[in-house]
Formats: sequence, structure tokens, C-alpha cells
Amino acid sequence: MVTIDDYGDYQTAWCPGCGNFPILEAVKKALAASKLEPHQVLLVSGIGQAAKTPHYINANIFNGLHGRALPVATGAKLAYPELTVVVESGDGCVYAEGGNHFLAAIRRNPDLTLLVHNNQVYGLTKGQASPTSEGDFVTKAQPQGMTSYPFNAVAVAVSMQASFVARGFSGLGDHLAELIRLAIAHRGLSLVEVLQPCVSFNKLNTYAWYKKRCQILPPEHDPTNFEAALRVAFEWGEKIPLGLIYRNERTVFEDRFSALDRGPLVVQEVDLEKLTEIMEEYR
Amino acid sequence: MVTIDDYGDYQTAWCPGCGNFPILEAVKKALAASKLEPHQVLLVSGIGQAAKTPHYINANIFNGLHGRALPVATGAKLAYPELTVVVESGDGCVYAEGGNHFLAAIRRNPDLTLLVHNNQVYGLTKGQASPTSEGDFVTKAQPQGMTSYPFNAVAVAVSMQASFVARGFSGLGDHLAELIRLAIAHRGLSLVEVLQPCVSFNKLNTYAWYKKRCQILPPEHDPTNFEAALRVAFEWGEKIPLGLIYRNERTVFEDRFSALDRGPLVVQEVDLEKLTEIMEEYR
Amino acid sequence: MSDGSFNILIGGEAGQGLATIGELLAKAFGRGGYSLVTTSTYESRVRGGHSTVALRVSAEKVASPSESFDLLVALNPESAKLHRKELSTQGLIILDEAFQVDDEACIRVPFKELAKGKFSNIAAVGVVGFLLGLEEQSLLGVLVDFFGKKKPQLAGENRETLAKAFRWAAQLPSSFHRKLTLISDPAPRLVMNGNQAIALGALSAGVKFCSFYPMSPATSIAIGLIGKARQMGLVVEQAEDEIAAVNMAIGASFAGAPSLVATSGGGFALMVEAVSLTAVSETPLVIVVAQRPGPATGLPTRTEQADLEFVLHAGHGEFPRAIFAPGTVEECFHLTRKAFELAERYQGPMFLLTDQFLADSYRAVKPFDLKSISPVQVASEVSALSTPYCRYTITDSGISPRLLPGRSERLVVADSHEHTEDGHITEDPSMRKRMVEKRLRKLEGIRAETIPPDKNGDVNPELLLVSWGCSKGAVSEAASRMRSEGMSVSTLHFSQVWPLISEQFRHHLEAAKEVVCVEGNATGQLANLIHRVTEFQMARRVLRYDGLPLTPESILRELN
Amino acid sequence: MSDGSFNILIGGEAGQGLATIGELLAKAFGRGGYSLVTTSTYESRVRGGHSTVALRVSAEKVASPSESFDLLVALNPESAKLHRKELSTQGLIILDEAFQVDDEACIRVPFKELAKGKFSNIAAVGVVGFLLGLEEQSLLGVLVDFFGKKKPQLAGENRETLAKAFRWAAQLPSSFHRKLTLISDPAPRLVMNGNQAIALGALSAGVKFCSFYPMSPATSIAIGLIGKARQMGLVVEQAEDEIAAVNMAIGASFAGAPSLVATSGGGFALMVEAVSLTAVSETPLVIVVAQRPGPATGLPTRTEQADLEFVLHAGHGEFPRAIFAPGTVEECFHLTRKAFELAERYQGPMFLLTDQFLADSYRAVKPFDLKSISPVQVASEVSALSTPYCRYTITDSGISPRLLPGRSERLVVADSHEHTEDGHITEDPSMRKRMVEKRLRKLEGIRAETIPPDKNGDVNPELLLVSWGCSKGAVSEAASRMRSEGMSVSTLHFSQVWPLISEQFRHHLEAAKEVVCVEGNATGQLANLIHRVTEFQMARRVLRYDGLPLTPESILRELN
Ligand SMILES: Cc1ncc(C[n+]2csc(CCOP(=O)(O)OP(=O)(O)O)c2C)c(N)n1
Ligand SMILES: Cc1ncc(C[n+]2csc(CCOP(=O)(O)OP(=O)(O)O)c2C)c(N)n1
Ligand code: SF4
Ligand code: SF4
Ligand SMILES: [Mg+2]
Ligand SMILES: [Mg+2]
Repeated sequence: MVTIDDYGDYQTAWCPGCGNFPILEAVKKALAASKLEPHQVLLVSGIGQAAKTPHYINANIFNGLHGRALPVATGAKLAYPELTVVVESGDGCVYAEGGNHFLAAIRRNPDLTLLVHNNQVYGLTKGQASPTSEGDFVTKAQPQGMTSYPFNAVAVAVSMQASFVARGFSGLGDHLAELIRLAIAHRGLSLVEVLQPCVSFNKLNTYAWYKKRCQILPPEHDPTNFEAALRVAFEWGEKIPLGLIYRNERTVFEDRFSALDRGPLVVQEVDLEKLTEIMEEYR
Repeated sequence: MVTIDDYGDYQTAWCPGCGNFPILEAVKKALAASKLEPHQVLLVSGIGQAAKTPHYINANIFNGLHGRALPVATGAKLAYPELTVVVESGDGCVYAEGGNHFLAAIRRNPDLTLLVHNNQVYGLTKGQASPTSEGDFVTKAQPQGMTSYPFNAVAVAVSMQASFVARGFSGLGDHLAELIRLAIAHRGLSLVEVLQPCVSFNKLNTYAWYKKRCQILPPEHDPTNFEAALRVAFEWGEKIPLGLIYRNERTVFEDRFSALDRGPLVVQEVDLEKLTEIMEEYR
Repeated sequence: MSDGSFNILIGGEAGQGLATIGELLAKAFGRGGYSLVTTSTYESRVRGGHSTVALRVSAEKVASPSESFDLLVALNPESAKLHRKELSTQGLIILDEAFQVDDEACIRVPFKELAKGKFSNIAAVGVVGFLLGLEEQSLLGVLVDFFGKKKPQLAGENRETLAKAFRWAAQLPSSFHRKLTLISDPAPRLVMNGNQAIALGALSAGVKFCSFYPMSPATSIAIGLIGKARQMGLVVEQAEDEIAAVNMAIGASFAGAPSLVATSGGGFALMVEAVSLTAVSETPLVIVVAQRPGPATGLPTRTEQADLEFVLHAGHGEFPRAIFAPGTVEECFHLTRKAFELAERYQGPMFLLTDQFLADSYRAVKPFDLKSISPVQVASEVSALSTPYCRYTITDSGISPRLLPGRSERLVVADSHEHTEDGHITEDPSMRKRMVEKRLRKLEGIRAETIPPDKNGDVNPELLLVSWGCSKGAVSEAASRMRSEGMSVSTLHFSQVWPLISEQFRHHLEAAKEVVCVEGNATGQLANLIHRVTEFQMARRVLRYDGLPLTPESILRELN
Repeated sequence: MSDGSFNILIGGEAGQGLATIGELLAKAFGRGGYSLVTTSTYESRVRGGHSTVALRVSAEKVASPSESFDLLVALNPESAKLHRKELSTQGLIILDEAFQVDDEACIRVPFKELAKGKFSNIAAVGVVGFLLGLEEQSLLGVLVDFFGKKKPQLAGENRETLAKAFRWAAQLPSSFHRKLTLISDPAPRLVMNGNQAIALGALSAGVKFCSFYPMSPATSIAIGLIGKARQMGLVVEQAEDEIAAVNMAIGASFAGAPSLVATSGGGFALMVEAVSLTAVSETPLVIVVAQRPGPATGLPTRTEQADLEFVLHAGHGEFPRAIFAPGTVEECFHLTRKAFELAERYQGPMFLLTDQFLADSYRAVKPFDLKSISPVQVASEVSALSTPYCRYTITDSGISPRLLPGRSERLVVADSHEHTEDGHITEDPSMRKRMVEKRLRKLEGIRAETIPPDKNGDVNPELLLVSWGCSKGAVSEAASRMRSEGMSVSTLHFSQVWPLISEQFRHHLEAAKEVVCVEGNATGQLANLIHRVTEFQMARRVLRYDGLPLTPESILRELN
């Protein structure tokens, strides 16, 4: 049986009290609960504090460029769909540098789990505003506060009919672990945005700030109801809803490639006969 | 008085019958109707058939890189806010290569007019699918049809509370010209998505196809009602709504920069005294 | 022409089916056993403007475009005017009888009678075919094969048009005939362009993944692969942008699928950060850069060879790479294979540098001996590894044993930071130093596999022409024309432009009385690279940078 | 140290306020009239790990870091252990009395008593200040100025802590004193690091727009400008990515705002396509690339000089550029100005290549004579133009008259395609050729303005050390140390690394018996460039690529 210990225990480079710690635990828990062995799992990340997470989990890892985790994960999934692929990165990585890939991934709907550690700030580069920072967030780089409106990724994802959209909070570890487990189990792109306090640079959206606002969705909420999901998705303020907000059963990206019907690309040998036929077409 | 003739009459490189011609006319009409002189106008575009449009209008032009018109326009607007800046590019340019800037521009809300010539195809590169291509759109590059779900830019823009969201149709020139005039008059980012038949490569979404579906919004539609706008924004299929879908009065990007209170950047001289003070801080 | 080649120019607007005429004729001549080269020029638009397809055919080997023509097919009146001066003395013009062109050399074809509007181009094929002595049956065969797959419903109407045109041409006075020497028992030939050969080469190497964002003149490589994706078991995906394309390919390659991306200069510019990622993560990747004139958008549909130094130095940080520059369609095939082999062996980015001219140029080539070649070897043997498995084990060759994620219980950790042997982030200066050195050591292996340049002609020539990539044919023909005038001219052609191994060719440079480099750019980039590694200075340079391919004529003009 | 400089190393974890100690002491010594150099090393994390700030002070001029220290301030026990071996024979260690470190050289400070937890660093400043002979009043002044603006409420508590620490240190036996020679009537000095000087230089040149995406070690340039945006009338915007940043800057510059972008290698990689756009659209732009070790993410907070060839060749197509590589904080200021001047004059991309070491290194510099300098001239005089106005008028210098959109009735048309003189798309081969040549002609003007390298020492030395950019100080100090041992050593330092004008320096290379290049990379990139333009081969290379800056000691080690 797979246990959380199989996923290892590493020294981290995070600040004491960082909201990333509970997320790391939740991911390991969810992987173990999904009965996946480490070698069946591929963790892909970009660059940032959140993006270091894979280095603290005993699994296959590709830690690539800032903003580019989603395309790497998509490529790996196409090449070897048997891998359970989990993308882990920060709000800056996924919504700023990687914004275009975020849109494209929702439209493609590959079977990936996308965990966005949303601390509403750029942690690793020491505290600039991120796309999710709120208007009155003042930093060295934004001394007058934000010049842009904050990005509500959950709302955009739902309005694009992403196939699985959830929100968790790093302060509610078990709830989060269960969301991640569900996300992994779901076939299609599963976005789990995790509210994550950054104790070093975000003095606005603290543990207390989130705790006061976060409310787990009532069991009546039907994630397959688009209108209801949309309503929930726009809620952000005094109340921030947590849980599985929206889910559908759209066609999964990999399923559209007939070449994959014969098994993963990686195991398919080059068919010399067919190649010869192809060459003959040029005669 | 400014007339449409002030905006010139050029030879184009478009195919006969292209849906871009009526858009070109509508833009010129709208500029004249806005009582703007050519030198007060800056047209910015990327690369594609649509992006050639500025070359056919007598005004200031910056024709830059594929996908990058919005940041160029934003920079120019900040430097010299007195310019009326209109961005013109295709669906591939704005929603694919430029997707990230599309999100950012909505969040920033600079006072730009963004005209997206949406022909649901890559015209200039000869007929690959674009982000707005529909599932059954078959091309040389997509012989099995699209692998991604189409991008509903209007829905995303409304759900991000873009400050002006409209849809026009190249087959309804006067209606379009009026929408563009309104967009120019509106302070803030004004998206006008224009449905534009591509007679060479899009045999699915033809003039007839659009005509059958396009319906101008009834006067009862209240563009300041977010819920109503959202409902309209999701309509796409047998019926495609045209007109001003959503509008709000969000703070305009340029207004957030106190340096602009003293006039455009371009005319502000370097203040040697202040500079000396700044230097002295390092003592 | 004097050298025995026959040169046809088809001129018209975009949208008139020039490419189809070119392809059909090329295929027919290829089947007839002729050597051929096609050259396409077109504007960055879909309809209108001015396009040409030039077809050079010969019973002898031809390898470059020519600037003078024996037959001009003018699909519009402008073409007749524009290209009149390029016509040889015996030259003919084929055009629609309706055109108001006043020229003796004209064959006025009643296209309206022969073909329904959009089949004019097929009628033109028929007339040209007859005049050059192609057999009707063989042309019909080409037609069926060409349209058969794409649009079977068209094949019928086309057959009829072609037959009519043939019959019409048969009644022309024989002074109009330009029958080519018949080749008996023609050996089998493939008629393909550079991009098609790259796609085929990639398939033969075992490419399993290609992601791309459309960009002329690279797009048709991906399109060529897409058509075979189902058959050959590969995935081709159009990405949202070039950054996604290259990162997807890196992901796929990491997971074990030999991967290719193809783009042009501007698209490649967006891939530069990821080039650096392939190097540090040690992920195999083949990158095709099909050049067109810059800077920026430049001339999107024209040709140039100006991205050599850019590609050589693309990416932050220091790491090895190889750059291949095919000069022929055959080389497109073989060098693509070689790029895949090196990418997999040295686990990093390998480049193929082509350009619009070669990408779009059809040639008749010997079928490739697919039996004697094999796909690349992906990853290492699991059994040969020590435990624990370290993705970045430091070795003498710089090459670490590579496993694939999920294919065994061993975990594969790849990282874009500087890392320890097991792939985790480190900031230790001594580990950093060792890893830099490990990666750079791979260059030794890559250097040892470098293809030497191709030397042709006298050992101690009066004149040595140095070239690379697609200008191979033009340069070799310019040289042989000069030779036939009694001059002592040799050529030194580079199909691999990096690494450059001085010992492989310096003596050739020194043995010549004068050395001139011939390149499709404004600064002489290869000449500069050669100077770097040999200190040999080529004072004279024949450079073309107006968007058109080098031709023997253009080279001879500059040399005289 | 033997050379009269005093070297302090502060070691601890990220988050312990090392940078503050370093800055406060630097400012205090700067006010005292001392010459100084600080060197920061830190990990890519926010808390924990191991960081250092080294401070070298002297009454004489110092310009480089040192590897041995006279005073070690250990903010944690590890630092005491890690750096013990770097301590000079008379060296002292200052640490918390609570640490379990067994060493005679220790001064055990009761930090708990002196300061509330987070003010330990201020207490450390007090103790160090006293021991080195700084006056309490002067340190207090620094403190007030430092915190005064940022966090006035902290100034009070800090003052108290400092005063306590001073008093405590005063009771230490005088064997612990390390009073520096007092400088009477110290001349005024600015204490600033490389990035701050770039920001100030840009402001003095009239920068009006800066867009950026955060990336170490470049971020603080933009931050430096943001702080002054309102005062100085400029706009600074954090972009969604580097591509947006550079394109926004291009837009702003097109509209008349002198613009700057600053990033590091990976971010710059994303700007490469736009570099090519600035060239073809002829838009002025200053691009700062603050180097860090690659490939890819590499060592994000360390230093390297490995992006020279990358920056030199970045961008598809061919166009001119200049690359400046400041070696000192003063040069950061002046070369930024020069880059702006060239960008506006030649209407294209101009580069500043720095690195983490210089970016973060504080020095005491003479105040800049702001009266004698002027902002750049933007655009041409409207009156001096012919009609119709053509943005890309072909001229002998390659420079076309530039107007700004909206500022007159003349329309300004800028284009990324090849274009006619009036800025509209063309595919005409002869216009293409003329435009390529026009753009390349600008290189002549740029070459004529090239700053020659700085030669120091004997005309015919035994040994000539060649260097560029940030290693200036280390190399010059290594040379002077060798000279003081009776060797004949000269230096040749490049602060502009492109264009390289052979005539400016080839004779220096030839006049030396041995020439050694000293660079912070693994392949000797400047040596390779110099070889390109001079054919002079530097066989011996001192290269450092472990992420740390070159020091005189590291150079001397390699040379022996
Ligand atoms: C191309 C590129 N641009 C910028 C950076 C610098 N960078 C590293 S992490 C980061 C932002 C981190 O923010 P986020 O993604 O929210 O992660 P967090 O640290 O907050 O977890 C940036 C800008 C980079 N590594 N690469
Ligand atoms: C970086 C880059 N990638 C690709 C291209 C090639 N390209 C030119 S236009 C275009 C797409 C055009 O589609 P769209 O934006 O929808 O415009 P349309 O032609 O349909 O009006 C592409 C991919 C390019 N010029 N630059
Ligand atoms: S800076 Fe913020 S996000 Fe990063 S490790 Fe520290 S607390 Fe966590
Ligand atoms: S290809 Fe389509 S979009 Fe382009 S000009 Fe022709 S019809 Fe218009
Ligand atoms: Mg973050
Ligand atoms: Mg389009």
C-alpha cells in the first residue's frame, strides 16, 4: 500500500510559517490516497516558491521555466498518457507569465491536475504584486497600489467551461487534500486554486484574512450546474467560497489523437512498411 | 470638417470579397464621425490579414509583431495619452499569440479601442484553425477538426468585467461603424469583436452562415447590467447577438499614474533640481 | 538553355493555381527520369499580387534556379510583360488568347474553351506537357495521384481538361515543339521539396511529437507530419504560440517522444529561452529554423540566410549545439535524421537551418533506402544503471544515462536550475563548476561527429567559392560554368555550419589563390564564423539579401 | 589587510537583515570619505539558507572584493564556522554570546540585552562602527536617513539600540579596536550600487518610460525608477511578461518617451523577437541585461558574464547595435546615459550588460556633475523636414528624420515589415536591398563613437590582463598586486564590448609578452570576440563560472 511516507520528506527553502507547507502535505496525502506509486506520478512546475514544491516530493519531476509548466505537462501527457501529471506553480507563474497557456490548457482540456498556489504576490522575487493582488496592495514595485484589476482565475475558468474548477485553502489541509484527490481522479484539466498565505510579503491576505472569509460550499451546491457555478465563481470579497465549484465531462484532449489509440507514443515502434508507403506517395 | 476621405483610399492586399473591406470602411467612417483628424489617431496592429488594415488608413501607424499590438498600444498611450489609439488585429493575433496581453489589457483598462477581426481562422498563413474555430472546422493543420474548444472572447471579457464589450459583423457596416464610434468615445478598453468572413479559407463561417445567426440586440438590453450582459455573452450558436453587450466605468489605466497629471510624458522636461535632490538621497 | 536544361517560368497572381502547375509538371518530369529544381516566389497575401513558379528540367543533373527561361506561362498579362526580358532567344510565351499582349513569341491558348475557369491551370499543364514531349498517359497518371487523394471529385473534370489541352497543343506547328530528350527506362524518383524531406526524415528517425505555431516558410513541415500522424503513431499539435510549442515538445521529449519544432526567425526568437532549458535539463530536441528575411516581420515569404549567428548563440548561458544546413532535398532528409541522432545522443538542442527557397523547392531525388536506416535510440538501458539513479550523473563524455519517467520504478528528476547529479536544486559553487564542465564536455563528442564540408574541383584552384545551406546548387553551377570557360574554380560547401573544425578545411582555403564566400545575407555570416575558427579572412564576398535566392547568374554577375 | 583596506564579512541567513547592516555601514564609511566595495551573495530564497555581505573599506581607492576578512560578523553559528578560514591572522569574529562557538578571536555580544530581537543587526552595526572608529553621531545620522523615509516609526527604536551598542563596544579592551585612519574633511560621496546608478543615469538622460517583469538581479533598476516616477514625470509599469514589457517600451518610445527595459538572461530571451522589431521599426530602446548564471534558471541569485555572445547576436535578421559593460558604479551611470544617447541618435536597440555582482555592489562615488549633462534629444526638428514626411528616408548616415505621432500634422508610419521610405509594406527586392544597407550604415556612426578600452600599466608588459564589465576592479587589483611584487603587468579593460575596433587596442595586445583574458564565464567570450576582430589569440584564459565574482585572489591563484 502506498503511504504518504513513500512521497518522502525533504528540507525546504521556504520561510517558516509559509502557506506552502500545508499544500505540500495535502499533495502527498492526495497522491497516497489516489493509490499512486511515486513512479506513476510526474510533477511539473515553473519557477517561484510554489514551483519548488516538486523538489520536496519523491516522484518524477520536470521543473522547467517560469510560466511554462502547462505546455511541458501537456507534452509529457501526450507522450505518455499513463503518467498522472500534476502541475504545481504560483499565481505569477500560471496567471502572469503563463497566462496564455492557462487559457489554452482550459481550451485543450488535457488530463492534468493544475494546482495554483495563489499567495496573491510574487514570493520568490520578493514581494511584487501578482495578477491576483488586490487594488490596495502596496509594494515596492507598486507604491501607489495595483494599476490593474485583480484576476479571478476561477471565474475565467468557469466561464470558459473548464472541466474541473475548485478552490482550496492552505489553512484547511484535509479539505484541500480531498479536493486534490478529486482533481487527480477527474479526467480532464482540473484546476485547484489554493489560497496560500505568504507570511513574508503579503501582509494583506494573511491566514486570518483568509480564515475570516473562506467558506466551504454547502453540499447543495451542484458543481454540474453551470449557472450556479458561475454565480459562485464571481464571489470574492467578504465571502470566499471553497470547494468543487464546477465540473463537466468534456472530451479530454488526449482522446482526440487517434495515434494514441495504439498505446502511448513512447512504446510505438516506427513502422517501416507504412513509412515506405508514405515515401512512395512522393513518386 | 473631417470626412472619410481624409482617411485615404489605398490598394489592399486582401482577397476580393474579403470581410475585411467593410471593416476598413467602418473604421474610417467611425474615425470621421468621431471628428478626429488623422494625426490625432494612432493605429497599432500585429501581423495577419486584419493587421494590415492600418496600412490602408491615412493616420499614424505602428505595425509591430504578431500578437503584440496591445502592449505597444498601451505603451504609446501612456507616453502620449492625447492620441486616440486603435488596435486592429486578427483572432489569431489577439487571442492566440497575444492571449496573455488580452487578459492583461482587460485588467489594466487603458483607453484603447481594440478591434478584433474574427474570421475564425488564420488567414495570412493560409487556413489553420484559430482559437475561435469551431469543433468541426477541418483544415490541413487540423484534418480531424479542432483539438481545442473555441474561445469565446466576449464571454471572457465580460466575465473579467472589461469596460466595453461589443460585437459587430462585417456584413452590417453601418451598425459596425457606430459600434466603433462608441468604442472610441468610451474611456477605457473597448473591445469590438467583428465577425469577418474569410472567403478564401473559412468555408464554414461564411457570410450566409453569419447572416443567418447574427441578431442585433434589442434596445431593452441594458449593457450596464452585468448579469444580463453575461447571459448575452454566452450566446453563440444558432443565434449570435450583436451590439454593445457590456459597459462599465472602471478607472482608466492612465489615470492611475500621477506622473501624467502634469501632461503627457513626452512634453515633460527633465527637472534638474529634482534630479539633484534624488542624487542627494544617496549621500 | 545552352547547358541542356529547359527552364519554365509560370507567372500569375496568388490564387491562380501556380503551385499546382509547378507540382504537377515537376512530378511528371520526375517520373520521366529528369533532374529538376523548382523555385517559388510569392507575396505575403492569399489572392492577387505577383507569384512565380520556375521549373528547371534537364536530362543531366541540375541543382539550382536559373534566371533565364525558355518557356513563360503567363497566367495574367502582367506576367508576360514582367518576365519578357528573362526569355531566351528561342523562348515562348504561353498565355490566354484573351490577353492583350503583342509578342511574336506567344502561343495564344483558348483557355476558356479548354477549361472551365478554375481549371485553366490544368489546361496550361497540358499544353506545356505536350510541347515538352511528356506523354498524355503519364500526365494523367500524375493528375489522378495528385487530386485522387485530396479531392477525388475533381479528378474527373481535370482529366477532361488535360486531354483537351493536349489535343489542342497537338495541332500547333512543330516550330513550337520543345521535346526534351526522352529518357528510356527512367530510374524511380521521389519528387519532393525541402520541407517534405524534413518531415520524411523525421518520420524515419522516429519522431513522435511535433508542436508548432504556423509560420512561413516552416509550416509545411508540421503539415507534412500531421497528415501521417495517425499512420505513423505520432502527435502533432498546433500551439497557442511558439513558446508553448517548444515547451510542449520539451515535455514530450522528456517523457520519451523524439520531438521536433519548426519555425522561422521570429518564432524561433520566442523559443530562445527554452533552447536554454533543453540544454540545462538535457532534453533532446530538434529545432528547424526555416529562414526568411528579417529583421522582425521583414519579407515573410521570401528567402535569406541571415539567422546563422543568431541560432548559434541563441540562449542564455553556455552549452553545446550542432547546426545543420541542408543544401539539397536529400540533405534535408539525412541531416534531419542526423539532428535527431545527435539530439538523443547528446541530450540537448540540435538545429536544422533551412530557408524559404529550399523549403519550397521541389527536386527529383532517388528514393531513400529505408531498409538500411533505423530510428533513433531513445534513453538508456535500465539494466546498465547504478543505483540510486541519477539523471545527471557526471561522466567523462558529459552524457548521463537517461531514463524515461514512468517507464520503470526509477524516478527521473529534470531541472532548469543548476542541480546536483540527482536533479535537485543546488547553489554549491563546486557542483556548479562540475556541471558546467560536464555539459560543455559533450561538445567533444559532437565535434568528433562533425560532417566536413564538401570540397569540389581542383586542389589548388585560382578561385574557391565557399557556401553553406541552400545555395549549394547555385554555387556549384556557377563554378562549373566558370570551369567550362577554362577557369580554375573549386567549391567548398558546408552542410554543417557548427561546430566548424578548422583541420577539416583550412588547407582548402589556403590552397586557393582567391577565396570568395557566397551567402544569402548582408554581412557574410559563415565567412565570419570561418574566420573565427581559422583566422582565414575572405576579403571578397558575394552577398545577396534582396529576398531572392542566389542563382548561378547572380553569382557570376557579382564575380565579374 | 596588508594593502590598507579593511574587510568585513557579515554572514547569516536570508531574513536576518544582512543587507541593512551592509548598507548602513557602507553609507557611514562613504560619508567618512572612505573608498569601499560591497559584495552580496545570497540564495534564491527569502528566509534561511546562507547569505553574506562583504564590505571592503579603505582610505585608499579599492575597487574589488577580497577573499580574506579582518572582521567577521556571524549572525548565526554556521557563519562563524563557514568563514573562519577566511579570517586574517589579526581577524576578529563578532557574534552573539549565546552561540556555542569556541574561538579566541570572538567578541561575544549580548545582542539580547542590546536589542530587541529584530534589531540585532542594528546592534551589530553599532559594535562594528565603534571598533572601526566611526563616530556615533555620524552613524545615527545614517540611521535616520535610512529609516527616516521608509519607516520613520522604526528610527526611534533603532537609535536607542545603536547607542546602546556603541556604549557596550566602548568598554571592550582596545586590542579589539580596529580604528581606520581618519579622513579629515571628507569629500562628498554617493553610496550606491550598480542598479541604483543605472536608474539615476537613466533619469538624468530623460527616461520617461520603463516596463519590466521582475527578475533578479535586474528588478531593483525598475524599483529605483518607480520610487521617482511621480517626481520625475515618468511611468513605470510591471508587465504581465517580458514580451509585454519590451513591446510596451517600444510603443512608448515610438510615441516619444525615452524608454528602458531591464531584465536578466531568461527574461531577455523572451525579448529577442522585439529586439529585432526595434531594429526594423527604428525605435530607440535601452535594454539592460543583468547577467546571472544560466543556462535557463541556473543560479538565479549568483553572478556570471556569460551572455555576451547571446546579446550580441540576439534577434533575427541583421542590424547594428552597441553593447556597454560598465565596470564600476560610475560607469553604470555614464554608460546608461551613453546608451540612451546612442539609442535616440541611431534609433535602435542599445544594450547595457551588467551582472549580479555589480548590480548589488555598493561603492562610494563622487557626486555626478548634473549641471554639465543634459537629457537626450528625442526626435528631429519638424521644421528641418522635407514634405511629404517619410519616416524611413534613406540617408547617407542611415539615420532618418524621426517625428513623433500626434505632435504635428505629419503622420508617422512605423512598420515591422520591410518597407518603403514612407513606412508601408514593400516586397520590392531593390527597396529591400537599400533598406538593409541603410540600416547597416548606422554601424559606421556607432563605430565612430566607440569607447576605447582602458589601458593601464607598462607599454610593453610581461603580462597583459584583458577584462570586461564588472571584473574591472578585481583585475586591476590583481595587476597592481603583481606589480608590487616587481612583475610587469598591465591591464586592458573593455567597458564597451561591441563594436570592437581593432585599431583601438590591437597594438596593446601585441606589445605584451603574454596576454591573458579574465572573464566570468566558461568559454572566454570576450577573448573570442577579440579574436574575431583582431585575429589575436589569447591562449591563456582565467575563467570563473561557479556563480561567484572574480576576486584578485581568484585571479592570482589561476595565474600562478
Ligand atoms: C522568464 C522569467 N522571468 C522572471 C523570472 C523571475 N521570477 C522567478 S519566480 C517569479 C514570480 C514568482 O511568483 P509566483 O509565480 O506567484 O510564485 P511564488 O514565489 O509567489 O510562489 C519571477 C518573476 C524568471 N525566473 N523567469
Ligand atoms: C511570432 C510569429 N509567429 C507566427 C507568425 C506567422 N503568422 C503571421 S499572421 C498569422 C496568423 C494570422 O491569423 P489572424 O491573426 O487570425 O489574422 P488573419 O490573417 O486571419 O486576419 C501567423 C501565425 C508571425 N508573423 N510571427
Ligand atoms: S516568501 Fe512567501 S511564499 Fe515564499 S516561502 Fe516565504 S512565505 Fe512562502
Ligand atoms: S485569406 Fe481570408 S481574411 Fe485573408 S484577405 Fe483573403 S479572404 Fe480576407
Ligand atoms: Mg505567488
Ligand atoms: Mg483570423
